[in-house]
Amino acid sequence: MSVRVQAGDFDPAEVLAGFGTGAGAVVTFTGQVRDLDGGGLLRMEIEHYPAMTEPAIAAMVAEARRRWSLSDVLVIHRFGALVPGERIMMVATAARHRAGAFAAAEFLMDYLKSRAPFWKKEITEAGATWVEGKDADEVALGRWG
Amino acid sequence: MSVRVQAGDFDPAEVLAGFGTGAGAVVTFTGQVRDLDGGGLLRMEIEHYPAMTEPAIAAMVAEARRRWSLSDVLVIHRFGALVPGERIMMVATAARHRAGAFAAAEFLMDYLKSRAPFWKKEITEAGATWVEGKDADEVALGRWG
Amino acid sequence: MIDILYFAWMRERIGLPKEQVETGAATVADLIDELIAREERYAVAFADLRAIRVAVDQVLVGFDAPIAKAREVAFFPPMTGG
Amino acid sequence: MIDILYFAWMRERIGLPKEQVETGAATVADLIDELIAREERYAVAFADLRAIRVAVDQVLVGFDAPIAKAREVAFFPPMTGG
Repeated sequence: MSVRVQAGDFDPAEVLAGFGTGAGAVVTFTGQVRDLDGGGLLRMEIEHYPAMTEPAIAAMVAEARRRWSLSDVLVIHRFGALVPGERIMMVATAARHRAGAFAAAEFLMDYLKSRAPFWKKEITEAGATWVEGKDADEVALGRWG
Repeated sequence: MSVRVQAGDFDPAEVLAGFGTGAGAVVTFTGQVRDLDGGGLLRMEIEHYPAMTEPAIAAMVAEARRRWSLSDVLVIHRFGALVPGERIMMVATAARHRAGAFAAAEFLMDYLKSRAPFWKKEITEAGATWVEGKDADEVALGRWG
Repeated sequence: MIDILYFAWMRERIGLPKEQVETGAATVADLIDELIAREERYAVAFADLRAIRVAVDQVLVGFDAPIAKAREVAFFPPMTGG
Repeated sequence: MIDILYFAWMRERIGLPKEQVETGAATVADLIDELIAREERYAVAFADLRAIRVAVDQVLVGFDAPIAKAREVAFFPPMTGG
């Protein structure tokens, strides 16, 4: 199990070296900074709550391990200023079969979206806007009971 | 869109270079040869139906693109003799949001499992056994209507 | 003339990966009946149709599919990809 | 003495990321009432509690959570990770 919260970029190949050895199924999710619909995103600034971030994510990972039999889990999340196209975060899960690996990765993403202490701000020429939590994200959480 | 059916191994970092540029969400699934529960798997031999394999997978990818808005899709599947730990196949999907990327990757996996013309044979000291299709795989297909 | 292909344990039971046959069969089911009538190994291989899948010209079909214009019929067990 | 932390637009509206306060508040809700009574900017920042989340000692809690033994209370808008 590995949780990393960092400002710098990461190399997926490097952080996944040796990940999921012996497992039948490995799922990864990578989140990337997407430009606004009409373009014009200069950068995204991600703020977090340092004392809480890693423990909160570790608790989510522990819950995922209780629900599914996982041989490996990795969560990396960046903070600071990122430009469009940059990687924001990655979740990786390894299990014997695909169902557990997929379910655990989706579970972790749903929790990271609205329960990990990160806040995103979008900076354009026109100014700065805090990204609002989506109702859809709360609905997504609901499916895990 | 890219579908590759090949005997040789592939480097995930290499095949994913430039994949999902501009997308918010990238999901990958990697299938690996897993040893038998009690150990002893010498190798897995994967047979396929060359004239049908790529068209069948391409049709699955086209159907996934009809159902979800995907900016990129990649399917790689190997055939031939593989030893435990080796990569068998990979599916990658890229979309604006995570829901579409996850759903499309799971859809493609479910179809590849029981509708792409591959057959696996497990070779041990004791002999060779054809892997049987699982009822659970047919059930998984059912959820896509 | 039609090409018949066999994969996985169908190939092993029939003893060859491919053969050409002269047939007037209208459907896959008719073709199977003709094959079963030919030799014991076909009867054995086609004993349980629930365990067999068929593709006509590389497309999965049911046993009632027509083959009058087909060039290639393939028989195999349920697929195990992924 | 208790540390109060603010993140995202809560931090911007309050005008600081952290402060120490002397309080006898029993719950988070009581603490918020005390803050609102202090200055207009607190009243503005805490105007709509539905848009605010709170963590006591780095654990998400409800507004009725006790803080008698807490060392750190953090206020912030709904999280947007991932």
